Amino acid sequence: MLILECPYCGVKAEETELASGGEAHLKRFGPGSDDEQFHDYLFMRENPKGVHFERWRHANGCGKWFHAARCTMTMEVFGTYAAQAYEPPQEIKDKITAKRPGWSWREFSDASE
Amino acid sequence: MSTRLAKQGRLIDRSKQIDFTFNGKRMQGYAGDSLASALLANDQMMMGRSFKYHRPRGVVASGSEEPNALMQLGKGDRYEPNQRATTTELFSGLTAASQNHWPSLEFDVLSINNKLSRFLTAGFYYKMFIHPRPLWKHVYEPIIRKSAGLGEAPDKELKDADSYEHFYFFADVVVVGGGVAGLQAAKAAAASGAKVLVMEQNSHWGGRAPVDGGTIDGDTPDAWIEKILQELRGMANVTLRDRCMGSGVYDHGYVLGYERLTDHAPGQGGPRHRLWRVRASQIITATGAIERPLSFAGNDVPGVMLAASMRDYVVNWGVNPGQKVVVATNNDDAYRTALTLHEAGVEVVRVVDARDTGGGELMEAVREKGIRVELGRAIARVKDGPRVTKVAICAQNGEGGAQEEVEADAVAMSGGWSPVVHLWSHCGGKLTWDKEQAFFRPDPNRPPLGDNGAGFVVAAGSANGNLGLGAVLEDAAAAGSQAAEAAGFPAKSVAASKGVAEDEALMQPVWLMPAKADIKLRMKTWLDYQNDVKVSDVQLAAREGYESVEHTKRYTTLGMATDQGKLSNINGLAILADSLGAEIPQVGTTTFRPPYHPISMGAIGGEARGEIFQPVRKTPIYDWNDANGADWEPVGQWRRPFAYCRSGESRHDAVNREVKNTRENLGLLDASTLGKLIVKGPDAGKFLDMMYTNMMSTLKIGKCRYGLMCSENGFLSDDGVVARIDEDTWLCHTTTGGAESIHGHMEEWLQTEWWDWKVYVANVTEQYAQVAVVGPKARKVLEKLNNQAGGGMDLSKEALPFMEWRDGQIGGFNARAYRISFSGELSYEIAVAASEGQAFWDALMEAGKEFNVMPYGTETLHILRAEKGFIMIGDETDGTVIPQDLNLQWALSKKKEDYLGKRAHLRSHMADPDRWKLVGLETVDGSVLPDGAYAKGEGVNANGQQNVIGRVTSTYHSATLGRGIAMGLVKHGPKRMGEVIEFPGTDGKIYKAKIVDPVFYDKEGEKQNV
Amino acid sequence: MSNPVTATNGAQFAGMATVADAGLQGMITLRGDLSSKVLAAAVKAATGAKVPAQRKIETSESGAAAWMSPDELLLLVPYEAAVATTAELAEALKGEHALTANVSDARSFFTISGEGARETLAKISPVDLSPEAFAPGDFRRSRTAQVAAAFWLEADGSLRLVCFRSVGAYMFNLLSNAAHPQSAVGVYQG
Amino acid sequence: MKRYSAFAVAREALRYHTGWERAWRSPEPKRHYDVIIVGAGGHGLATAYYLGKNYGITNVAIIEKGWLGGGNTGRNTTIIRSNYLQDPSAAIYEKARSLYETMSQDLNYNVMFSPRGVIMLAQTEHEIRGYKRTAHANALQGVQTEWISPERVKEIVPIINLHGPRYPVLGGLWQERGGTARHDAVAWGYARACSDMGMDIIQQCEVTGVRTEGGRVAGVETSKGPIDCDKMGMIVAGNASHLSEMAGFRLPMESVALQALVSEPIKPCMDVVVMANTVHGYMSQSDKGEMVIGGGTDAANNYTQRGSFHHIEETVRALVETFPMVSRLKMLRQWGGIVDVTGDRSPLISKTPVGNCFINCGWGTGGFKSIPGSGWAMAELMATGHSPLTEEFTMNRFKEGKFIDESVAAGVAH
Repeated sequence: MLILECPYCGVKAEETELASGGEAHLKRFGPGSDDEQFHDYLFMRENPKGVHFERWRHANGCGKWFHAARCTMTMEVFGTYAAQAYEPPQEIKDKITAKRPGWSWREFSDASE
Repeated sequence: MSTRLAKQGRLIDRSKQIDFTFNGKRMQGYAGDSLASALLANDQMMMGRSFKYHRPRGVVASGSEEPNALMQLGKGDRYEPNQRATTTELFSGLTAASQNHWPSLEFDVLSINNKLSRFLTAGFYYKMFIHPRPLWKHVYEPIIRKSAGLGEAPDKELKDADSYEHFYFFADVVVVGGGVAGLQAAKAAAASGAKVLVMEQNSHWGGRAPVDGGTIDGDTPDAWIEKILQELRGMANVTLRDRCMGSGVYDHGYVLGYERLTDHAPGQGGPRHRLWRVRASQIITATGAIERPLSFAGNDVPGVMLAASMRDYVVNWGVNPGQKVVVATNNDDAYRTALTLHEAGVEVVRVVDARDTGGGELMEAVREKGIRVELGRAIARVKDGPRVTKVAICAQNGEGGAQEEVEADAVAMSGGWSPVVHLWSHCGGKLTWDKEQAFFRPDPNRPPLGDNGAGFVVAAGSANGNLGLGAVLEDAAAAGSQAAEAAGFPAKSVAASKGVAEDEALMQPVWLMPAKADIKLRMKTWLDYQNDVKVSDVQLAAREGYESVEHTKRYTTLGMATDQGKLSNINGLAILADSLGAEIPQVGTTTFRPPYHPISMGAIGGEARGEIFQPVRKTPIYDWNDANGADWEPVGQWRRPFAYCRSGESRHDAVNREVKNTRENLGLLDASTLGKLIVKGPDAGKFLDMMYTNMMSTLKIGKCRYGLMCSENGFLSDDGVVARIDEDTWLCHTTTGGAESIHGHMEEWLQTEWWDWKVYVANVTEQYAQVAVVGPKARKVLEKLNNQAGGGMDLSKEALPFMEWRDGQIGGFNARAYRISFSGELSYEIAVAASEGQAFWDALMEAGKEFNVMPYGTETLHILRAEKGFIMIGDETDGTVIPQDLNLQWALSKKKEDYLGKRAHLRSHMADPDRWKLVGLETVDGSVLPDGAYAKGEGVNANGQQNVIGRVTSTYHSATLGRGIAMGLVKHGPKRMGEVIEFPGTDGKIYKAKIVDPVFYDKEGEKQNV
Repeated sequence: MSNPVTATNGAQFAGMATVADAGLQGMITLRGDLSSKVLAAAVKAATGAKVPAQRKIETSESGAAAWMSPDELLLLVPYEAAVATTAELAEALKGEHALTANVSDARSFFTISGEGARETLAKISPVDLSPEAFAPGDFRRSRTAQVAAAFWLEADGSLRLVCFRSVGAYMFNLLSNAAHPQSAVGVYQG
Repeated sequence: MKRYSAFAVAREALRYHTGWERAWRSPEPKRHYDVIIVGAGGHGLATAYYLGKNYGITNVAIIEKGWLGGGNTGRNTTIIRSNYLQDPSAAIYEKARSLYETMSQDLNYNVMFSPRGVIMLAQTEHEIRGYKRTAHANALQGVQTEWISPERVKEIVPIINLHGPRYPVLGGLWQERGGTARHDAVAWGYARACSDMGMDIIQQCEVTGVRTEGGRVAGVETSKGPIDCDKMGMIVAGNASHLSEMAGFRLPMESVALQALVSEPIKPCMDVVVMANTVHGYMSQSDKGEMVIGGGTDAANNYTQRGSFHHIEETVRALVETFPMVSRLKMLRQWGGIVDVTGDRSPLISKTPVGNCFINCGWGTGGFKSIPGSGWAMAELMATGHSPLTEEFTMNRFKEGKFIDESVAAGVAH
């Protein structure tokens, strides 16, 4: 049973207060996109063994969506941040780099590489 | 025989005698007894039968690791099978019965399996009963299943008489185990100011230190324990809980505590078990160690016990398990048992020490008492029977020849100790093999990792592999400080109490006694008592290629019994390693899974039973509905009346009555469950244009529009009427149960995709009671209410036309009236404050009397809409249906560049002209089509399945039309009007139906537009 | 016009804590920019309270303002005044991007009082309710058994809890069950 | 291979069972195989078995990172049923179920298939409609199922409480020929038969890379060295994303935890499998007497084989409500597995962008019951390039919007 800090409430909320919302930082493709783009947007999910960025909602709480950077092998949480972002904040990326040198996830990676 | 001693028994109160029964026999014990100690005091050594061979079994341990002494406890609604006698506190009126035998414990027919044991080896059933095939199903399997299980199942109608609850608690440091290590660790952690919770599974504190002796800070362990408990109780930051087992460690510092509140006093009131759900920053496992049996032939005969457990029975409960005892060991600790027995007046026939060099000062002390100690010797076999009678002794380093036989009625055995590493391991803590002491211990470099990526479990004391009293206390103090520091409390150095006990010589691993025991002995040498797994079984598994430890476990069932291998795992691993010519750590362990010790399902479920099993959502009119014949239908968490059944009326008749009355007179529907969302802001129109497939931004203030929602994947997800309230405010109705999900859906898009759009959404569903006033007399009843109140809003056709809404007063109630219709009748949906909902309903019922008003339920709602060909989300849709399938193209805005689902509809399968489309269906004979029936096509597909060309989505008897009507999705349906297609029923009949227009009633819509 | 009623109609249960229907309470949802001065003034005018900090409730003689999320407050006003106050708020916030809604009738409202109040709630909510962690003026939205709720602690040590009206009966049964007279845990009392 | 029989057991008993031979060989890998199957779980072993049995392809290696049958094959709740709604699902699950009926004889290994019957309870009007629809569909698909009344449910399941205050039992969908089997034995039986055909099962051998040449797989790099092949099948459930990336393509799939638990063993009290989807729980009694219990999946990506305890709580309280006597049983053990879930929660059995590489994954919570059907179809696809059973389960369906959605009838598919 995970605990994640809601960046809006500042509470360490346990999993039963939260709803999991899948992969973070998806780019929406609507009319005008080709079949491949639309397919990838809807179905092609990152499924990494290790660093993952995902969405959660503080459903039984403030109701806000936020992002978490988490390791799927150890459940370590590198940090949480507001959902209104196109990419993880540098501070979070640095934290991950410190703990998982050489990490990469989609277009994001250890900048020191 | 086993008897109560005149002296000893630190846990019992001899002034309080307690009566109980075992297998119907009346017996006596004392307050403080466990059921096991009380049975032993009554010379009841045999306490059960094993699982497979039904061999007689006695108690072998004194704690939760006990595999044999399992009882059926209690009666009626407090009955429970498989309770360990060793962890059951004796109480007055306790009734216990032994398990897994017929007709009696002493004489058990299935002990024939014991005679057949040569055939019934590990995995025999995988190799047998294969031919002929029918015999497996009809003969063999029924026999195997009949003989399965341990205790009798509770009665099929049993309703648990007890209640259960949960409790959330937060601590900086949780200490699991209230032995001297746990107490010492708690003290060290608490000194730093950390908030500490200590859990102890027993009703007494201190663990086994008081039995094992030695001194702590110069005091007896008992005295020291009393003192430190007092200290801890005096600290505001420390919570001590006894009868509370740390049952599992989970991710991110989650610990479960299983508190048994009334098991020792059933029926005293209050919850029976409380499941503590604790979030800890750090967890200290001070869970002690468990003694290992020795593997010799006949090591399962009643009277063979773990040496330290035998000592427990003498010291803690003043019970003497036998008169003449043989002690067998590979380590020094068992000598303590010899000394304890001797002191209690029991004859120690022999100490058989497998080590050639023997032990240290404890051995000398034993010899000084005149007890015969034999080195390099082993037990060759214990004579089979319901009780130990004879023990054969031989050289350890041989095959079991040249035996000397001695008379004895009990055997104390010690194969060394294994730290209890379960809680360390539950969440991924790794182990390391300690070669010297021959056990797995926690590897401090590989602890389970918490949310911050750092270790969150610290092992302490013997659970950490420190067996000597002095080392235990030092390790525990260090663990306490370490945990507090890791939890963010700079450690105050707390000096460990000084423990002094006898020096012990090294143990010597002995995995088989004698070392080269022949196959006949190995086939009588038990590893797993409860599941009847023997040394020969593990060797067979290895020989057959089941080499992985998990294969061996599963093939032999080693460690899969209710003790989860607490006694058998290491011994079995060692035999497996030996068979494979590998080292034990290479073989590894099986996975440790929670719970440490079985916990009640009741406790896991907690308070959620009966009335509060799940929330029932109630509308403001719920109680009235309930009192007026509502036949309830669960819709999500809501309950809605399916129909209002009058006394003696069937559901079917009630529905027909409601349908007709609503069409002819006046019906009321409690529509409060429909979701109501306010969407407001400068970008609200733009936003709703994305949410709905049709255009909402152009809706005029005061008007309503029916809207469709699709998921991004193109499927219909919800529908409802949207009303424009003012320049930047809309009110969106959702389906019942849609309020929360659509609210969430809107927030998701606003927060995560279009966060710069200025839109706020609020869910006001429950602010209102909403009543649909439906039927030709709808306007009349509302106008009557207004007349009675001396005025109110103008509800005329002109002032409030179809698909518009107005605020005002109706019958003196502040109300919002929507002129919308889901029935094809003249209809108003009126929203009033929920707190006034019942009063408004009452007023309508009263005023409606002269118009023959009747409430109607969801089934009538369904039929009325089906007669009109309106679709229903959840009936015509099922998550695979797109608007085009339902001929709803008109609701897909072509003007909008984008809306959720638009892109999805362009994919090839969604644009496929062969998709099944909505039509009406009329049976040729007027009967009702079966729900969910499929229309048969020509031939079969490549997998031999009948081809199908459509299916029924809704089907009803229409009281209005006096016949069956249905809607369905049919391949090329709209182009096949008038065709008759066939629906095979599951009743063997073929239903023939004609494809028709889905609007069955009032095709021109004259009735709603009056 | 009738007398409005609550979902649990004045129900009460006395066990290790006393659970009671707290009656009709005016409640207004306000969504907007919580840092806005206009909004602060409107809140003050409506409730007499200032805009609360994160996870706090500010109370005054006549009302209170509680922090629901970074862009939402729950305002407490007398029940009778809720409709008018909602309208006044809307008027005062006209130039702002804000939403006000009267939700007085959409809620059930309870008090949990007595020595066992904290423990009663701690049986059903995954929130640290120890005195060190939860003090008067603290406000928390969370889960209570299987439904959402918001609660806070009054200066007298009693708890106030708000949930949806439809689950008012469930909540009352749940709290009463948790307050069973023989179920004191003994960690936050005695 | 020495055949197993009661006679053989008796003969061996006389010599204290010292004469049994290994159930499967444990060879070192050869340099080249016609076919490499990655993953020695039930699906991988079954695929290999039918490649040999149906197509005579026996130069096959089955490569396993851990021990055979050690993934989801050995940690599921062993339910076998085929009462699915959609045609493609019903076809492959029914194929599997029918193969289970004769599996013990086919493999000469008693997998203890127990066709005791499976009931799916209907507890809402919506569920009634869903199951009646399934019953109609099944009748046309050649799957024997039946809609039964609450009274009949009670007859079949005496410990059930029909009149729960929240969700009374309104009937059920009954598949008399569904049931359970001994999960480990399925893997072991296939392994023994594969080994007997000369196939190499290589355990403790991790694939560390996939070598491709000209858009085709040439071989794999493993912890035991490089191995070449003409064709490759990836059948590794939750690890499929990881492996497919080595071959250079991606999968529409995520891996999440699914948990289960057992009670302590009690004497027989429930003779069938019961699934209650409204309250999210299902239960059967094993041949050992344990009540085997499962529920829904966790939501977040996870490779730890541990789930969140609140799912266990939800499942247990649902079962206590449905079977009140369960309240006084005890949970003996809980565990988790990693299940692979696709966009429509139906499997992928498909060709891939890499010509001679085939994928079989995404079984989610339905893996065990499908093992023989999945192996049969995958073998056909790999051997001939075409299988009617797999036709609808392609990777392309997500692009076309042609989903196979089983949640239509029942909230969850187990």
